[in-house]
Amino acid sequence: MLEEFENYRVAHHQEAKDWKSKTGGKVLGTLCCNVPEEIIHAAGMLPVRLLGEHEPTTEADLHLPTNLCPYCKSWFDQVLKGKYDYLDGMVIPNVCNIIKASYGFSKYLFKLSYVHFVDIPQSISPEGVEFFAKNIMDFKKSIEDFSGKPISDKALRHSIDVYNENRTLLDKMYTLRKKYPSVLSGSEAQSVVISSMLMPKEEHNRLLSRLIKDMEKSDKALEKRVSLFVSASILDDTDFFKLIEECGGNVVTDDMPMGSRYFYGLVDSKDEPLHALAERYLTKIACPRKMLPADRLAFSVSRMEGANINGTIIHSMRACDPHLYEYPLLRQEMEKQGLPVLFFRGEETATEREQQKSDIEAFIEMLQDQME
Amino acid sequence: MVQSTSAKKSLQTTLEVPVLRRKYYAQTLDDSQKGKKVAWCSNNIPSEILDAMDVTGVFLENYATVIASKRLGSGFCAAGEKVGFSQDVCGYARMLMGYVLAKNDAPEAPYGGLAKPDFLLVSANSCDSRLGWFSAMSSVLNTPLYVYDSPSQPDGASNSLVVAEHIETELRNLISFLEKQTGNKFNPDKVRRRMDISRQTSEIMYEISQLRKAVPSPMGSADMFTAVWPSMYLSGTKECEDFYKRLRAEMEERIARKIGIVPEERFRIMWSGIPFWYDMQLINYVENFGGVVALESFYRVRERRIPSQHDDPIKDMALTAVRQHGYPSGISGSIEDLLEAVEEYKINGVILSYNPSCRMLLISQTELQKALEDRGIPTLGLECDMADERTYSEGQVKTRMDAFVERLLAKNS
Amino acid sequence: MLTAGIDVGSSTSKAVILQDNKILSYSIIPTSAESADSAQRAFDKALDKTQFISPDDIHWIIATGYGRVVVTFAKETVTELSCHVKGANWLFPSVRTVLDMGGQDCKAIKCDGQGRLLNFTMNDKCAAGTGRFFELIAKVMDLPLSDIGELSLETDDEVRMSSTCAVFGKSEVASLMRQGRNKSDILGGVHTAVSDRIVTLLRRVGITPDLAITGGIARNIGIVKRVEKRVGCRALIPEEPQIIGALGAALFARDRASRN
Amino acid sequence: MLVCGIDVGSRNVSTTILLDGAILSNCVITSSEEGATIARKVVIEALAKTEFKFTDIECTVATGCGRNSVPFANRQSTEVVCQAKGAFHLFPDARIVINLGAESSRVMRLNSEGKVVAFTKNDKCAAGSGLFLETMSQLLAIPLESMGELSLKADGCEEVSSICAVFAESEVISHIHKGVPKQYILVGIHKAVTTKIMELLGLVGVNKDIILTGGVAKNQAIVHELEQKIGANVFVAPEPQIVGALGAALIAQETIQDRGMPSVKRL
Repeated sequence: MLEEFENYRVAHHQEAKDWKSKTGGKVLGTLCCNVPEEIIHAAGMLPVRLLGEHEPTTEADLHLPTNLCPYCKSWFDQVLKGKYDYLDGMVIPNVCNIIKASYGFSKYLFKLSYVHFVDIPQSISPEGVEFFAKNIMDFKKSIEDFSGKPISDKALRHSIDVYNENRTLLDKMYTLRKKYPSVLSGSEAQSVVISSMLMPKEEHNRLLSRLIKDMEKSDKALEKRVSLFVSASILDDTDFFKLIEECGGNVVTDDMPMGSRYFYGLVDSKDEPLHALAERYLTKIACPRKMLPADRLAFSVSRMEGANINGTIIHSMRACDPHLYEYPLLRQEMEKQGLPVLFFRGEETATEREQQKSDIEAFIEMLQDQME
Repeated sequence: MVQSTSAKKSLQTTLEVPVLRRKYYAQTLDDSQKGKKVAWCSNNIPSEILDAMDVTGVFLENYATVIASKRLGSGFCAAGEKVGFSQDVCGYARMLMGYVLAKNDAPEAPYGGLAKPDFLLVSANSCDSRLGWFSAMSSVLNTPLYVYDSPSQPDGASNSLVVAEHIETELRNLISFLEKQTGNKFNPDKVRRRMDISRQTSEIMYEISQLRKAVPSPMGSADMFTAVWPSMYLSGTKECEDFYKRLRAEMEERIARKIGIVPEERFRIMWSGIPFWYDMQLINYVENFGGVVALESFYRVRERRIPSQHDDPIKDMALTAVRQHGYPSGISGSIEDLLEAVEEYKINGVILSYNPSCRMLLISQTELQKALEDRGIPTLGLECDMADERTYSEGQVKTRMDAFVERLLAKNS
Repeated sequence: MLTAGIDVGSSTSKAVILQDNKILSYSIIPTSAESADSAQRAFDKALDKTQFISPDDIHWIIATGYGRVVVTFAKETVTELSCHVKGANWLFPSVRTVLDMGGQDCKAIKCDGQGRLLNFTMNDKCAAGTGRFFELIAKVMDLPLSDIGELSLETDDEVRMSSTCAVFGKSEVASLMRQGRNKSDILGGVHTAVSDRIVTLLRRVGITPDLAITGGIARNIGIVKRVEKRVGCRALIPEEPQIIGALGAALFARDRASRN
Repeated sequence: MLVCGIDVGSRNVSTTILLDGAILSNCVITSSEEGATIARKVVIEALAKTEFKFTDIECTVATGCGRNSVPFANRQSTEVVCQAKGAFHLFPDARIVINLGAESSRVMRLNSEGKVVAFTKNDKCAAGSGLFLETMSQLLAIPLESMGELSLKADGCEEVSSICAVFAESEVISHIHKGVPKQYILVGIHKAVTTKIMELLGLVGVNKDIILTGGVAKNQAIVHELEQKIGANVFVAPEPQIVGALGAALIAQETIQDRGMPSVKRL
């Protein structure tokens, strides 16, 4: 069951190519969880999230300076090397300085027939929602021009339903594993979430419903491992969570763009679709670029409810501005909650895991020692 | 102890700026004592509105450059890093967080420190870091924060009418926020008066920009990095306008009499990015070889301000904001812009600062450098933080500068 | 006409004595903490080797390298970047790109047919991929510096280095040793990591053949082979790669002297 | 009951043998040999001074970055826990333990029972580690052991501001060129290192009752600078290099007491 998600995640380049040849549809690359994917879905295209690959970059270094977000450099490198040649276009949201700038770079350096920029307001307010709704309308128009077909209201409402179903299911999976961590490990859950960003949603919903049924039936044995909360900027594969598991811990819930931030909060299906999308994508995604620290911290605490957490690991990608400013505050807040904190500044290299391992081991040993 | 780090200036008018600046900071402290509300602001918060609301604005990025130029940056940065602000984050932000959090272990703050803020105002239009920085600061100080959202979008990605509308709304919200905080009523006439002066000043700034094309250079970056200060922080005042009138006059005189920065101008350099505030004499360094840093990527005024179109000054302000935010517009726009400047200002070589803590500017530098080299324009990349002098190695930087000059001279010979 | 070039680098000081178009003698000595003194000693040693030339016979002296400003007996200074291409291009007139790795920096330099500096890039603010890095590694592995390049090629199971810091790289190597990893495998990893950085530098400046490698690193066959493979062209290696900077300085001195 | 703790660090391997809870013997060896070989060697050397032999040891716990390479260890424990345990044993009032090793610096905060509640470690750059001091010692041609003392005698300071350890070298060289007295530079070096340590302390929270362990703790200038910056006394463990091994030995003893039998695997 789980292998189906995992296999898809690992072979995502090939899977996307297969989807294309099977359906004749277009594949659009997206970044971060702020792109209203329903628009792409409603136009019959497949949105796929760009992932880093933890290999040394070579081509990107000729165009970008050294001290930049390694995740961005990695997908950039892959595009330049042709690994993303199957993309018909990209949709780039305004989520940080680097991704915003990558819009210009994508138009300048990549051979893509379609690149669209979705601006996102920096303050969560009714005015922000109004502005964002207008941007989404522009986005919809632009997709319609690209595909040559209008997106009907019905199609959009249907896509919203499909996405809401996926969100509901993922949320259910999280609730179950928070309560009974032994039924699904952190890395397994992450594999499911990441594959949702790559797979056609209907297919993902089908597999996920089955997984949840299995989870409900499975043996809810008491978890003996140290339970951790992870707050991260970008963790685009499951290696880090696996490392934690190797060291005797388990991630039972998280706050990260490639985790719970992807599916948290539904789109109001009764509302006018564009406004409803704006409302959900602006106000429900707890991204530090637009949400103030107090609200972010409240969100993190709410994510931990119902889980018996022993400690927190904060993982920020190197040079990731939104998260690095927040880290000292988040650390303080977690410690106030009685949760010890371990912090990493990630490099997105395959080899850094070795160094991280010794810290994670120490952290888990420390938590076990406290629990005794 | 602290040796002078400021650049050697060539123009008399520029020398007025340190006096103006000192006066301004003394004024903010005085205002605060008298009970005027103090706002700590990021750049891009319109001072015309602050003035109309009788609010004293203190601009933190500017204060950061003051700290850095006194070589106190590393001390305050260390205080910020101590609570966990990574060396990756903006040098200005780390310093000011350090200033806020430091107890007795930080250096003495310049100008007797800053007036205590009643609230914070941030505009993060072109730089997300500001939002992270100000919201962290607002948490630490437990002070209200208003986020003025004024989007800037790359390369025609935007619907400028929609953006202007949004900015207008945001400006009105800013005003209501200030009304609530201060209890003062907004006075549109006051804003209009200041905007008129601002507009006239920017006309003069535009002319100054044009005058800088003259050979030999009538004013280099050593002066401009200082001379730009009034336009950023005294915008819309008579004092500011008069300053630039005097500056323009001095430049015109220098042009008429063919007085350059160096006796015999051999080559002209452009500085791309933020300078290294703790060693501004680096800008003068090329003068030893008959060169002059004649232009910087930042403060070239590309066009006149659009004339007043509405009775409502806020509408005008929003429209101006959309126009201004158009620069630089994505990578291809930046390249065009740079090449155009090189041409117009007869630039022989470009120094690009690779500022590791300012990703917003950093990200384009490699591609800009490549584009310049592809067109045969010599470049030099220097990787140093703008504020944190710990990233600076004088010997290394000077060797690279020397080699760059050798290259330029070999090319011209 | 007799001219001299003095190159005061961070780890070695070099002197070259040139008679018109011929190298008369040269010297290489370690740079001590007192580098003015090192410059003098390098110069003296080169003079001694000629057996008949006294300092007064030298028409023009140019100093280069990291410590160039402390060479009080030099008439003027030129940066090592200009000197390296000058020297390399004189030795191999076909050279258009020079890779030089010194103690604390690594540079990729481009020149024209006359050996004039056209463009250059240098390593970022990090010492990984410098000569110093290799010294540290050789020391921790208890191997002569001259052996590590050769050894690095005798591996088919390279380790992957994770540290980007020269000093930490050293301790990473120490811990790999303690884990009992084969020395060649470790060295293979180290050399590959450094070669990757070098190739990026070269590609940033643009590689125009022919390529010459100068500085101590040119003696490291492990780096030379890997760089050649990655950039796809053969590298020209001077017989005495460490004196190219000093040679270039002496050539500049000759040019200046004949002009005056 | 005879138990053994071994700390296989990046530079030194140290051991502590406890006999019925009291320290019987210690030994520290500097070597780059393989962990397995050197671990046995250090224990045998420590035992040579006593009447016991290798096989008398009932339980061995290994710590340090090479802890997994000790084949005869009954279990492993991380440096964080062992350093804290060792320090708490020596100073029952300890609340902050600063461990300054060759390649990494750690700061641990303990609760009143001696359990670690928070810890942090230096980042991926070498400034602020023992390696940095070592590099500087070579550069200035001043033995590592006398750096602290010389620095304390200085009546001036020359800042060393570079963040990168290797580039700090060139900064130091240029100070030397300018004729700055070496002891002034030493003061600057020590200030630079302690500034880094203070950053770590800032994250964990500075308390009183601070214990210093690890080889660098022998450097009096570091201790002095730290006391100046913290504004409180800092206590140095009597033999700072064996604190980790002592902690490991204490865990070995607890293991036997708790379970009656040494357990083979951790977790």
